[in-house]
Amino acid sequence: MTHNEAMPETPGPITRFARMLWADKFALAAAIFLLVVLVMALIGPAWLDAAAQKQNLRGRNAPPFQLDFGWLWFLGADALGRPLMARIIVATQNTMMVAAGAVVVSAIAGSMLGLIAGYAGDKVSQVIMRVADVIMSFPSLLIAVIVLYVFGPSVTNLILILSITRIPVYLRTTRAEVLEIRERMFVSAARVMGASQKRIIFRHILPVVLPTLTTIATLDFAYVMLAESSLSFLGIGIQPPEITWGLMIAQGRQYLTNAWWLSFWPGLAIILTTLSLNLLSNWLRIALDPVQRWRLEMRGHKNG
Amino acid sequence: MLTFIRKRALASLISLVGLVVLVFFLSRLTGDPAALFLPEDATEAMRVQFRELHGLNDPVLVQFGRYVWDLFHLDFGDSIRKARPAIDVVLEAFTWTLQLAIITMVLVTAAAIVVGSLAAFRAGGFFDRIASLVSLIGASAPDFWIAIVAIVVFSISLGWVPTSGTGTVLHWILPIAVLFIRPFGLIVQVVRGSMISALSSAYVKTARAKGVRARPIIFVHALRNAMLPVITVIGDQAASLLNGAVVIETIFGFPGVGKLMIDSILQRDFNVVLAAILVTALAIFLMNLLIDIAYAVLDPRIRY
Amino acid sequence: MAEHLLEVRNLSVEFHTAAGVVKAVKDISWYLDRGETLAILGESGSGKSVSASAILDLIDMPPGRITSGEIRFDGKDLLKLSASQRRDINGRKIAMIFQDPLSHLNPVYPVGWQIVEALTTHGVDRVAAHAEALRLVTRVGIPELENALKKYPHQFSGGQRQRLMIAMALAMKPDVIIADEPTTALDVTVQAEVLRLLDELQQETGMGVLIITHDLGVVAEIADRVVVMNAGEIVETGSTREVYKNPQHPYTRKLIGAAPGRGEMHPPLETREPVLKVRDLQKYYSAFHALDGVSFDLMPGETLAVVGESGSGKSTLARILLRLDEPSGGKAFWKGRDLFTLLPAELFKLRRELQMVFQDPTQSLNPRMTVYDLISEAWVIHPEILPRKQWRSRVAELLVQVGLRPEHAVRYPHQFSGGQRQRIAIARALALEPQLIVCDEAVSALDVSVQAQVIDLLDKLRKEMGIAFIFIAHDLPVVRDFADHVMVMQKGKVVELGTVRQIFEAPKMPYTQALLAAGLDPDPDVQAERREARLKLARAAG
Amino acid sequence: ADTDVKIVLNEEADLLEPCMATRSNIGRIILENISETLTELDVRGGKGLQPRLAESWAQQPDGSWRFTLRKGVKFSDGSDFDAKDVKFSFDRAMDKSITCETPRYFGGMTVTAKVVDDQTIDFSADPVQPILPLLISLVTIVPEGTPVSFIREPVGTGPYKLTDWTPGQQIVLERRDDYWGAKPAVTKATYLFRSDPAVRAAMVQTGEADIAPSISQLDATNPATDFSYLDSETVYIRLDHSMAPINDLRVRKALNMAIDREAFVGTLVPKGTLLATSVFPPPTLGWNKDVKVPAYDPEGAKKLLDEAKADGVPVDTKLTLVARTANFPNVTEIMEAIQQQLQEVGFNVDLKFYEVAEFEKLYSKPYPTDRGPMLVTAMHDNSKGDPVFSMFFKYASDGRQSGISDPKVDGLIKRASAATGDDRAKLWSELVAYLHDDLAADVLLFHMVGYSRVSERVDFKPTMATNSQLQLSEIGFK
Ligand SMILES: Nc1ncnc2c1ncn2[C@@H]1O[C@H](COP(=O)(O)OP(=O)(O)OP(=O)(O)O)[C@@H](O)[C@H]1O
Ligand SMILES: Nc1ncnc2c1ncn2[C@@H]1O[C@H](COP(=O)(O)OP(=O)(O)OP(=O)(O)O)[C@@H](O)[C@H]1O
Ligand SMILES: [Mg+2]
Ligand SMILES: [Mg+2]
Repeated sequence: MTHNEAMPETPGPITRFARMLWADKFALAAAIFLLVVLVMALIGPAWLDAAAQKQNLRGRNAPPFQLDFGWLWFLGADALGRPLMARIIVATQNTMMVAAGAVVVSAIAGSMLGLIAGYAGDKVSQVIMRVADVIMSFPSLLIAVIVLYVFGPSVTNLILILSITRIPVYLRTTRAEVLEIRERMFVSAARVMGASQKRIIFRHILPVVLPTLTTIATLDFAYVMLAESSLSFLGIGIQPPEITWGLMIAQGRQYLTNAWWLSFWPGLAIILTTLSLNLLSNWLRIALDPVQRWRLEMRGHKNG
Repeated sequence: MLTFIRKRALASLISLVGLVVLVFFLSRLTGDPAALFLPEDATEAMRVQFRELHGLNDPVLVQFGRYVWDLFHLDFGDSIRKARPAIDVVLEAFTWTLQLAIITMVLVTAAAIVVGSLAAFRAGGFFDRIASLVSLIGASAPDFWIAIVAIVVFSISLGWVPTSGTGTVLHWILPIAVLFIRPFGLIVQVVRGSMISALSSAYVKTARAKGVRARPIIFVHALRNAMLPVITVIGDQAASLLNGAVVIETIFGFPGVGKLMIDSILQRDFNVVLAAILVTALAIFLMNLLIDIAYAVLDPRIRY
Repeated sequence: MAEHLLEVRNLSVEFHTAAGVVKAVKDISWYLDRGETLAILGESGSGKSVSASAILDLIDMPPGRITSGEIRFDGKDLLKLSASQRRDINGRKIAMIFQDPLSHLNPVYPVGWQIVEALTTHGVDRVAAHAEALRLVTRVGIPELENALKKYPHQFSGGQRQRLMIAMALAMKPDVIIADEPTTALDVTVQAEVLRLLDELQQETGMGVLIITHDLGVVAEIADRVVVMNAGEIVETGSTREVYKNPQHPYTRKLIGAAPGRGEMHPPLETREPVLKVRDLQKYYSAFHALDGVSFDLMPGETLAVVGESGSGKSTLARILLRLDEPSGGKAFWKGRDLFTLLPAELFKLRRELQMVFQDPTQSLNPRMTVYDLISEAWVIHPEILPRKQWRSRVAELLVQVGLRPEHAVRYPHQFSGGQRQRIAIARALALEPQLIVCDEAVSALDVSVQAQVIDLLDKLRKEMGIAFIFIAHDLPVVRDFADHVMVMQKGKVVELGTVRQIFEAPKMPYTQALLAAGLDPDPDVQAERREARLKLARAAG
Repeated sequence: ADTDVKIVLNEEADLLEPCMATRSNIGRIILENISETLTELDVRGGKGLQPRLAESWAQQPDGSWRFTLRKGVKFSDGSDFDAKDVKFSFDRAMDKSITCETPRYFGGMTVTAKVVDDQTIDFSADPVQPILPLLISLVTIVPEGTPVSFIREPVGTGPYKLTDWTPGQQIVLERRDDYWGAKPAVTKATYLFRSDPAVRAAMVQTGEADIAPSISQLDATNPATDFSYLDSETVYIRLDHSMAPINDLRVRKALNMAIDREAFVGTLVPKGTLLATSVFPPPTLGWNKDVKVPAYDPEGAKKLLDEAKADGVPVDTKLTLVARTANFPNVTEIMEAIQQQLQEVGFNVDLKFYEVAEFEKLYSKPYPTDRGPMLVTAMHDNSKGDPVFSMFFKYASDGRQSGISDPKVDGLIKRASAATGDDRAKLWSELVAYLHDDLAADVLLFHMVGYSRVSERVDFKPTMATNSQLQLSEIGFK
């Protein structure tokens, strides 16, 4: 006999997730915002670079909320009279490249090493953890200076430096969770079935750790965006006239009490991006957890 | 447990040695202290003389040998800039940093756990939304914003606390308040996430069936199960405080190890850099050891 | 009309899932009086646990929803009380023994602490609570008392956990105790003790007992009245005797007809080369000997039932044979190869041949995988078993074979009842088409009709494909029907090993005899007689 | 007490070593407060070199200088001050086993001190030094017997003595009762250290400090407390004449004409900033008022470039505009603006920021061999009153930071250094004009302006010297 008909067809994952996203309006707004950011990152420099670089000393520190010069000046102008709106949009690309690069690299490297350290034997784990200790106590500025001198300045190196310093969090978090999860019965069950270590790690353990990692990663995004500018003064990575949000904030720092908008808008951009990422990751945590998923599935259906 | 600690201490010692070797050799790749210590128009003779005086003309291996030899006699060398034992300089600063880190982390931990747990208890509720929003904005805002705005509001306008410096209890309030914000935001999120899963476990049902009140259910039953990632992240944040809170130290004139480390790195005052790294590394290693012990204490299923 | 102690009126509960609304409980009504024992019998997944949870306000709402009904206790409708009022009732007035003790005990606190908490929550002071906790664990028969209170749940055997759960529920001497399958993991001797304990407390305090069980023997032993549920509805109620002797509903009839222990015992097998040889297996937990020299042989197609005292090392044996725990000593040979020295690659091949159904089904299913993923994982790992095209139909087929429905494939473990999860675990083990399945209390949570179906299935597989079983169970009638050989264990040692017939008809060792004597008969009359006899004996002794 | 002051500085002194007092973070605390010098340059009244521990000095016929010392001067440790201390102090400062800053001012000469009697000392220099008394104003006097290694507790003849140094927190000086000179008004000075300019300004506002030198222009919003002053720093772009296309005069002129210096003043650099025509600021000897700032003339610049191009000068070569991060306020914006202005007339300019150490490699000789044509933006400080402290380093063929090699320049420097009086001033002026007008040796930008905030209870007017010293005796109370 065939049971094919009897097994219900579930809607494809895309429609399911779309529905769940629709159910959480905060997450939806976050997703839309991030989409906009992504588009800006892709087309921003090509579109507005000229406007963002055009200096106009007479319009320096022009206050926001005026449309006299055009919409690009709506957020005000910086110390060289360049429109902040255009600059923020143009800076999106560099900012995202560095931040996403650093966060993704550190999160992946960190969690992989953490999984290994948590699951592998005592020796391997000991080595990995002690190396993490060393990284944790190595001041990032020193790493930066060393990399600068040994390899020279470049955006890749900037990403490298930023990610090295963040590896230990992911590593330690992952390992701690693995230590507990590997004792759970369903992991034993998978082992009995002959699941390879790889499968156990990625299919059974990682999904449980992942939400915590994304939570940390989203906040690291903000951290990296801000930290990046503090390295640019060493001459590493993004340098004026190239811009990032972090650099804009750093440049606006001295104007904080006189022309707050210089650092406020890029700061707001960072906050909103972080907030969106976090809302989205919180949403994802629920969407990926079958025990919690009803929170999203319910809302779409009836006013529960 | 004792064998674990013994093994761990040995491994940490090895990584400490590794750290010294690494920092010693790598830092020497980063340029000549003479150029930075001497005025820009110093004569060549002065430069040669300076290098001679500080043993910088010897082969690096000889320098290293000398350093290690001195280290065995608990001599960390002298600070080039300050002409006093590097370890004194570092310990002075580190005492401040340590106090600041401990006070801040204690406050952060207590507050973040309470707020995060309550947010998780009614996930998606009003308190959750507000708590998440506020903590996330705080955590992703540039720290100098918060610091400067705090000074403008609380010192200049209201006159409640001094702008900066050390001395009285009042002096500590602003730095701690500003330092509090980022770790708080991060830990709230991690607690929240971890608690959401813990609160939906079967043992929480058991507790409810026993008639246990909401507070012990959250803070006794669920929290301990949710603590593994939380203490890991607390450890990470504590480590970054132990490495020094540069912005806070700069703005509030707080004589901690962060600014000392940065200045020493930028001025290539290697002995101070090394001593500072050794001291903070020791503290961080110790903390990580405590955290690893805490894992096993918190969760009896974890074995080493 | 006098108020009943506890009364459920027209209760309906439904759950929201991705695939639609599941109506778990449909318009059920029953009552329980002081000093009375009411048994809820019924098909696995028929809503027994859910209705019990509703009484204690344990259903997560949402996704669950109580769509109608009242739960009256002490003259009040519980559903209308505030959360804090219900908390005061929970544990003190109404207590619950959960079906799945491992996940219901907090893994990070010592069990003693958890029992003490049940008391201190309701105002007992700490010292008194500790003394009481000690008394309670003594009464449920946990060994190594003082020490036991300091141990953590994972350091106990399945049956011991269940007894701890019982101790915890009894702590406040509640007016109503809801026992959800309280004896599934207990061997008959301990089961008898636990039932006696319930009985005694009932005499003492006049509490009402609501017992959810599928074991007709247990029902016959202690229940005054019976409610039979099927598919979320009550199909029959009546006094125990009435229902047993004169069942009205076809489902009830089927249930009673399916009671195990009446079939033919297996004839002795012809001797063949054993596939598994176990020699002098040892396992120590520090000074404690969980296994103390266990040896036996297992032939292909043979079912070796392992029965014995709770905590005697049965699960430990299973875990070691599957290389989930390392043995402290001894050897085991699978088809002549030493199991404990295999290299990882060889072990991987072997994994296919040896499977296990775990004692705690909830914990052994990854909560993030659907039933389909759980079952088909076997083929992801061992792709040679089945081409991908056939996975869906094979999953559906397996689900039907274990008494579930194909539409369950898209659900997640937490959306199932205890017995349903156990069946998922069985289906998963079968998916690998292994040559040996270690079933650790694999059918203990199933109602007799489903149990019979599953046992038939296993028996068929045994015959057709020569699968060998190590069948850990405490349910002697099931063992009698299914096993070829029986191994009786006590305190980590094998006390007796023989064919079913030898063990059941001519037990040699006193422990085995005691075990058989403690067995319960589904017939309430028979059980009443035995009880009478026991009482007389006790009176004569006292 | 009412006569105490608190001074908040931007960085803590690493040392309080008298022989390092020319370093601003040390000098501002100890120079003329704890450690005095024989002579002292008056910047406040423009009276030139004044006596301090020396009562008078005169050049001997052999070219050496004789100083007559003040009597009855005591060090704060109670010992008497005499010529032996002076000799000791000088020798100590020049000693090889201690890396003082002093030798840098005595480069290219050998100076020996000879004690004549307790109150008289001779300094002879080879070659003869016309400005030796000025150089001597940079030598601080310590008592004989002070260890020849860096010290942290200076003993001096000044009106104040060090009473407390809590590293990282504060340094306290208290007035001496046995000081030889007039009693200053301030009895006790507490130095605090904050690196953030906004915080320094705020501290004076809240009364946590009385004087905050070097606050940011942006924070200087209160005319009652905030003073601006020319601060002796000069910003300029050093050109590397050995590289094409910069070796072409037209190109250098074009560079100069392309920058709209006026536009910066009052925007990116504060009002009051002077446009520079030399690397040293106006009150310095030899400052040439006839040299005029090049007019902003982008069209002219373009034309010059076209001409040069027509002659085969590779004007399209990529020029690297180098700057040091955080070198002076608004450095990023200023450099970006300059880059744009240069690009507008057709230069191909890349902007690069470097950290100190890296920058130092490009700024000082030996220059990296693989460098391209570089425009190095730097800031130079000369508050010493004489161009000699600048010209050799910046322009002589073997000057350490020189971008040019011109025999006429070398000759002028040599002659001016040896000359005295009006002669000296004339020669310097000539050199300035030659460098600026004929060679277009570099792109001179600004003489910078600094801001200080001074509490209203204190009577103190910051000057050009405030960058390197802060004499407590100049502070009064209102
Ligand atoms: N969270 C949930 N979501 C969806 N369905 C659920 C959920 N919880 C329980 N169910 C369904 O409700 C029905 C009743 O479950 P319940 O646990 O009461 O069964 P039971 O009678 O106790 O069975 P057993 O004897 O196997 O324990 C089952 O069919 C189960 O699939
Ligand atoms: N991790 C552990 N640490 C200490 N003791 C343990 C541990 N695991 C099991 N034990 C002990 O080993 C004994 C055997 O446990 P096991 O689970 O094998 O019993 P069992 O025969 O399966 O009992 P049941 O029928 O109750 O499931 C028990 O007394 C238990 O307390
Ligand atoms: Mg159930
Ligand atoms: Mg067991």
